[in-house]
This record gives sequence, structure tokens and C-alpha cells, in this order.
Amino acid sequence: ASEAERMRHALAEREHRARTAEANARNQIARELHDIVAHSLSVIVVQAEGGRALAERKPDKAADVLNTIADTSREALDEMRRIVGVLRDGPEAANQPDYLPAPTLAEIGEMVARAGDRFRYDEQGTPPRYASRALQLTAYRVVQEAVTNVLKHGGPAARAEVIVTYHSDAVELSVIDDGHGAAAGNDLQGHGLQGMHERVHAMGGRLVARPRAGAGFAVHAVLPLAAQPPQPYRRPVAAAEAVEPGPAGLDALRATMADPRPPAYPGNSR
Amino acid sequence: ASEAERMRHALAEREHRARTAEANARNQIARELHDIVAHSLSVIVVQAEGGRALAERKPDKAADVLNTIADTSREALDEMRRIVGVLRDGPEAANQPDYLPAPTLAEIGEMVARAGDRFRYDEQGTPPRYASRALQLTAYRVVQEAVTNVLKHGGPAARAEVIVTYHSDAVELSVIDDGHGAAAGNDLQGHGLQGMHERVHAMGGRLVARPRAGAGFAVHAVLPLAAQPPQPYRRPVAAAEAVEPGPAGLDALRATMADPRPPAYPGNSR
Amino acid sequence: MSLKIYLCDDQALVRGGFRMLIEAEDDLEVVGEASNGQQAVRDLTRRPADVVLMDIRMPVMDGVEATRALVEADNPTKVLVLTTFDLDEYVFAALRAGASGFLLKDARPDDLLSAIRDVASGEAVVAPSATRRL
Ligand SMILES: Nc1ncnc2c1ncn2[C@@H]1O[C@H](COP(=O)(O)OP(=O)(O)OP(=O)(O)O)[C@@H](O)[C@H]1O
Ligand SMILES: Nc1ncnc2c1ncn2[C@@H]1O[C@H](COP(=O)(O)OP(=O)(O)OP(=O)(O)O)[C@@H](O)[C@H]1O
Ligand SMILES: [K+]
Ligand SMILES: [Mg+2]
Ligand SMILES: [Mg+2]
Ligand SMILES: [Mg+2]
Repeated sequence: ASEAERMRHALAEREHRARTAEANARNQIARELHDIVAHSLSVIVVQAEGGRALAERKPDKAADVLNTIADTSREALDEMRRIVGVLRDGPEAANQPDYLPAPTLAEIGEMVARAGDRFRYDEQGTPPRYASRALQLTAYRVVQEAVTNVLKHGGPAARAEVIVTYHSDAVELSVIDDGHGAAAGNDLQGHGLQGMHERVHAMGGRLVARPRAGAGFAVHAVLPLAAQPPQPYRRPVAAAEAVEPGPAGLDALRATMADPRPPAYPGNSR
Repeated sequence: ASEAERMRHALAEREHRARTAEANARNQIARELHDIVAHSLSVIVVQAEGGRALAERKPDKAADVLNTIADTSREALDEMRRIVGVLRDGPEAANQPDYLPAPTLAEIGEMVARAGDRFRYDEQGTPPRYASRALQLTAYRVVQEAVTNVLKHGGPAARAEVIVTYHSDAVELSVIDDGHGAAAGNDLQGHGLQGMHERVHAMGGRLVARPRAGAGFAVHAVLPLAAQPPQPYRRPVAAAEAVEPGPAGLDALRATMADPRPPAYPGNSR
Repeated sequence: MSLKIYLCDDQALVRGGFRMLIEAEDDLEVVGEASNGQQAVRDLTRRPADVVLMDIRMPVMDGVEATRALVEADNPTKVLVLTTFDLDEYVFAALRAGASGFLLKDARPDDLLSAIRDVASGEAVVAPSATRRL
């Protein structure tokens, strides 16, 4: 009975780990889906409505708006295809090389620009020489969801400033708008801020997202940079040594492992 | 060795069934995404490209196309949110008809009372102003299953105490009985504890469920309140201060619990 | 004389989008549309077009069956399958049933228009992303 007991524990433990991984994967998919597709669709709604008003006065501008819409939805479709592939084939499928690369820090500015001219983008400091894929994706998604929320909840006149600041040991993100803020409705059904928190915490970072005292809403995140990139040329131990000790380091390491893509050089030094 | 063998088979079989169910759920989500959201995105691309071609000759038609696109993307956004909700809350939430809201934290006490007078219910701390639907459902189901188990396995004389403790950053659940405990039979066919584990882990929480040293059985769960969305009225506590429980776990949580809270947000006591 | 194009898709908005795009071309014209395969087969066996843009998933008769019927008809119409996901197993079934090619619905207009012309002139067309997998 004692051996059976041990066996039961071992197997239960294994099963438990497998199922936790599944649940995590599901949540990860939910986050990706939410952030990518919901963002694109929000941009499309805003573009279509803004474009209609504009087209009445300047008919030749309609083509530009329709172009932006087509590009935005094509990109979202590509992302969708990736996610559906992962859902169908299981998370292992994400290792297949023909999936799209995850968005990077360098692409945040462009994404903000596409959201329309009510957004101003600014960058301060020098981009890090190395930032993990997971960190870059997290930063991109945080800004993306914050921008989406401005479009959704800030009201049609809301303007926002997006600032990415590169410190030596962290990336700081701030999205501040002057819209409805605390007066915006909340149906308590949203998953955007929840996903933001999960992503940032998984990276050992900090996040504040709340209405501002005067008006509008502010999202502020700090994502610590790992000390060094994992070294591909050295023995495998080097990768582990490169990660800071402590819980933050472990979280970061875990997040990196959760990222299905292999660490890429030199693409991430952009 | 033969008993261990049987046990291993039983557990492998159970694991297999669980994984098949999970895969089915994933496939269902993939199908929905495919059928609904991807199709909407296709429609948007096709309309945008067609509209652009048409607008070159008939500029006044652009407004109609942009209207169609806005409607289509709004609908798709609603669908998206539904699907993300299902991913977050688990497939079971999908079976909940919309008019039948998922049980909330506020309903746990009643449910325990309905189980009979062998159960004592107690609540400590102040209910959170915001708790996601998923968290509330999870808490309810964990207590529900624990109570059911007391009735099933604790024996006719078992008495139990159910305590829900609201910390500033987590909800703690404990169901402790004085029944058969380790002496209760286990046919290894049950899914109750397994489901509990899944739910709690999907929420980033922790669960211990096992016979107590002396007698009886104890279930103990901690569910972190990850995201605290902004509320219509002001509050001095920053969302980011609501950190997830660290590795120290319960003790760390207890240390943070003296925080006085404003009354529960009416929205989450639906 | 312009190429005769027929549209078969259960989503009216998709047909409408393709129609706008095609009608803007001097050498192409839309000669009819249907919301399911059966209706397309009925129309096209009577009066064939040069190319039909064929959806896969439709009520009553799906795109695979319709393709088979159109390709085997006395007066065959060439079939260009347009779909949302290229991994769809039905796409391969449609190709086996005799479709001249397939593209994603969000293909760029230039690619879609030249695919239509290529298919009309007897060439086979396959979405680039799928060629790798085939
Ligand atoms: N920029 C903002 N301005 C005003 N209110 C905001 C802003 N961002 C978020 N909020 C408030 O926070 C709530 C929660 O945001 P969250 O992103 O979690 O959900 P959502 O946007 O409503 O839905 P989802 O992101 O799941 O589509 C919103 O409903 C809104 O009340
Ligand atoms: N309160 C309790 N007292 C004694 N034993 C318990 C108690 N709760 C659970 N157990 C033991 O744990 C086992 C597994 O519980 P679990 O809830 O997973 O399955 P179950 O209750 O047997 O079946 P199911 O919940 O699927 O109807 C039980 O069979 C029992 O042996
Ligand atoms: K024409
Ligand atoms: Mg949001
Ligand atoms: Mg049970
Ligand atoms: Mg269809």
C-alpha cells in the first residue's frame, strides 16, 4: 500500500503539472487573442467611423482609410491563423518555424501611429542591446491594450501620449490620456487589464492602471531587463547564470521558457 | 506491485480522459474563432479592398462601405469578448446561459447554509471592490465541491467550518471538517479535487486539499486578486499595490491583511 | 470581350466586396452570384462563366461538391477557391475535386485579380503559404 501511495502521489503530481500547464496555455491564448484581435477590431471601428466623417468632406481620403483598415485586418488574420494553429495542434506547434515572429519593442511606435492621430508617441533613452522576446512582447501588448482602451473608453475626443523610456535596467511604459477616465462605464466583463497585470507580473515587473486624479486614465509599467542575454556560444550553463537570482529572475526565466520561440539573434537588438 | 499497477492504469486512464476533454475544448474554441472572428476579418478585408476600388470611380460610395465595416467589426468584437471569456472562465462558463449569471462570492454563504446545520459559515475582512467573474465562480465552485465532499466522505456526524477571508490582494477559502478524513474510501474515480486544482491554478492561485493529521479533512485555497480595474468612484490604493502573493504564500498574505477597505462594489455582488 | 466571373459565397458582404473589386476592372465582369453551391451549379451548368470564385463552407451544398459538379459538367466553369484558412482540409478536397487553385480571402487585390486571369487562361494557382505545405 505504501508503494501504491507513493505511486499515486507521483502520478497525481505529474497529472497536476500537466494540467496546470494546460490551464496556463489556455490563459496565454486568451490573452494573445484578446490583445491582438480586439485591438485590431477597435482600430478598425475607429478608422471606419472617423473615415466616414472625413470622406464626406474629402472623398479622396477614403482610399487611405480603407487601406489602413485592410492592412490592420490582414495582420489580425495572420495572428488569428497562428493562434488557431496553436489551438488545433497544441502548444508544441508554435515551435514550427513558419509562425510569425512576435512583435518587438521597435514596432511599438508604428502600432501607436496606426491607432490614429489622436496618439502621440515618444521614445526616451537608448534601446537595450538585449531584451528577451518575452519582455518585448509584453511591452508591446501592454501598450497595445492601453491604446485599445483609450479608443474604447476614453471617448471620441480623447488624446493620448505614449512614452517608452529605456533605462539601463528596465523599460518603462506610459500611456496617458485626457478622456473620460473615472467617468467611463465598466461592465466588469473586461479581460484587458487582467491580462496586462498577468503579463507584467510574469516578467517580474510592476503596473499601475487607473483613472487620473483630474481626468483621463493612466497606464504605467516598468519591466526589468535581465542582466545579459543567454549566450548561445557557451556551454548551456551560461544561460542560467545570465539570469538574475531572486524571484523576479525566476519569473523572467519562466516567462522566457513559456515563449515558444527560440531566442533570436541579432533580430532582437533592434 | 500489482496494486500499484492497477493504480497506475487508473490514473493514466483518468489523465487521458482529462486531456481529451481539454483538447476538445481547445478545438471547439478554434472552430468558433475560425467560424466567427476570422470570417468577420475576411469580410472586412474584402469590403475594404472592394470599397477602395469602387471609391476611385464613385467616391460617394465609400461612406456605405465604411459603415458596413464599422458594423461588422463591432459585432466581431462582441464575439471576441465572449470567446475570451470562455477561455478565461473555462468551458463550463460557456454552458451557463447568459440570463443565468455565474455564482458570485456573495452567494457562497447561502450555498453553505443550504448544505445543512452541520456547516458553519464565517466571513472575515471586507469583500473586494472588484473581483473578476472567473475568480468569483472559482471561489464558489471550490467551496461547493469541498462541502459536497464533506457530505459524501466525511460520514453522517461530520461537522465543518467554512471560512472565507478577504485579504487586500487575495481571497482565502478554507473548509475544515472533523469527519472520516484519511479513513474515507477513495475509488479513484472522482474528479472533484482535480477540478478544484484546475480552477485554482487557472486563476494563479494555490490549493491544498488533504486529510488532517488528527481527523477530518481540510481544503484550503488562496486566489489572488490580480487585476483591480478602476472604479467609478475614487480610491487611494493603486492597483499595482495589490501584488500577487509571493512565494512565502499564506503567511505573507496574512501579514498584509489589516488594510481597511471601502464597502464592496455593488457591481460584483450580482 | 471581358472575362465572365461568378461569385459563390454564403456571406453577402464577401460577394459584395469581390464584386466592387472586380467591377472596377475593364476586362472583368460579374455575371451572377449565389449563396450556396447548389444554386451556383444550377446557374452555371445552364450558362457557364469563365471563372467562379468559390467559398468552401456554405449551406445546402458546400464548395467541394459544387466544384466537382462544375468541373465535370459538359460546359465546365473553372473554379478558384477562396477561403479564410489555408490549412482547411476542405481546401485540399476542393483541389482534388478539380479546382484550378485557391487563395486566401484576404489576398491582396493585385494577387487576386491576376489569379482570376491566370485561372481563366488555364493555369493553376495556389496560395504561396500553402505551396510549402503541399
Ligand atoms: N483609457 C481608459 N479610460 C477610461 N476607462 C478605462 C480606460 N482603460 C480602462 N478603463 C476602464 O477599465 C475597465 C476595464 O478595462 P479592461 O481593458 O480590463 O476591459 P474592457 O476594455 O472593458 O474589455 P476588454 O479589454 O476585455 O475588451 C474598462 O471597462 C473601463 O471602465
Ligand atoms: N471531506 C472529505 N473527507 C474525507 N475524504 C475526502 C473528503 N474530500 C475528499 N476526500 C477524499 O478524496 C477523494 C477524491 O475526492 P473527489 O472530490 O476528487 O472525488 P469524489 O468526491 O470521490 O467524486 P466526485 O467529486 O467526482 O463526485 C474522495 O474519494 C475521498 O476519498
Ligand atoms: K468591369
Ligand atoms: Mg480593454
Ligand atoms: Mg467530490
Ligand atoms: Mg462560407
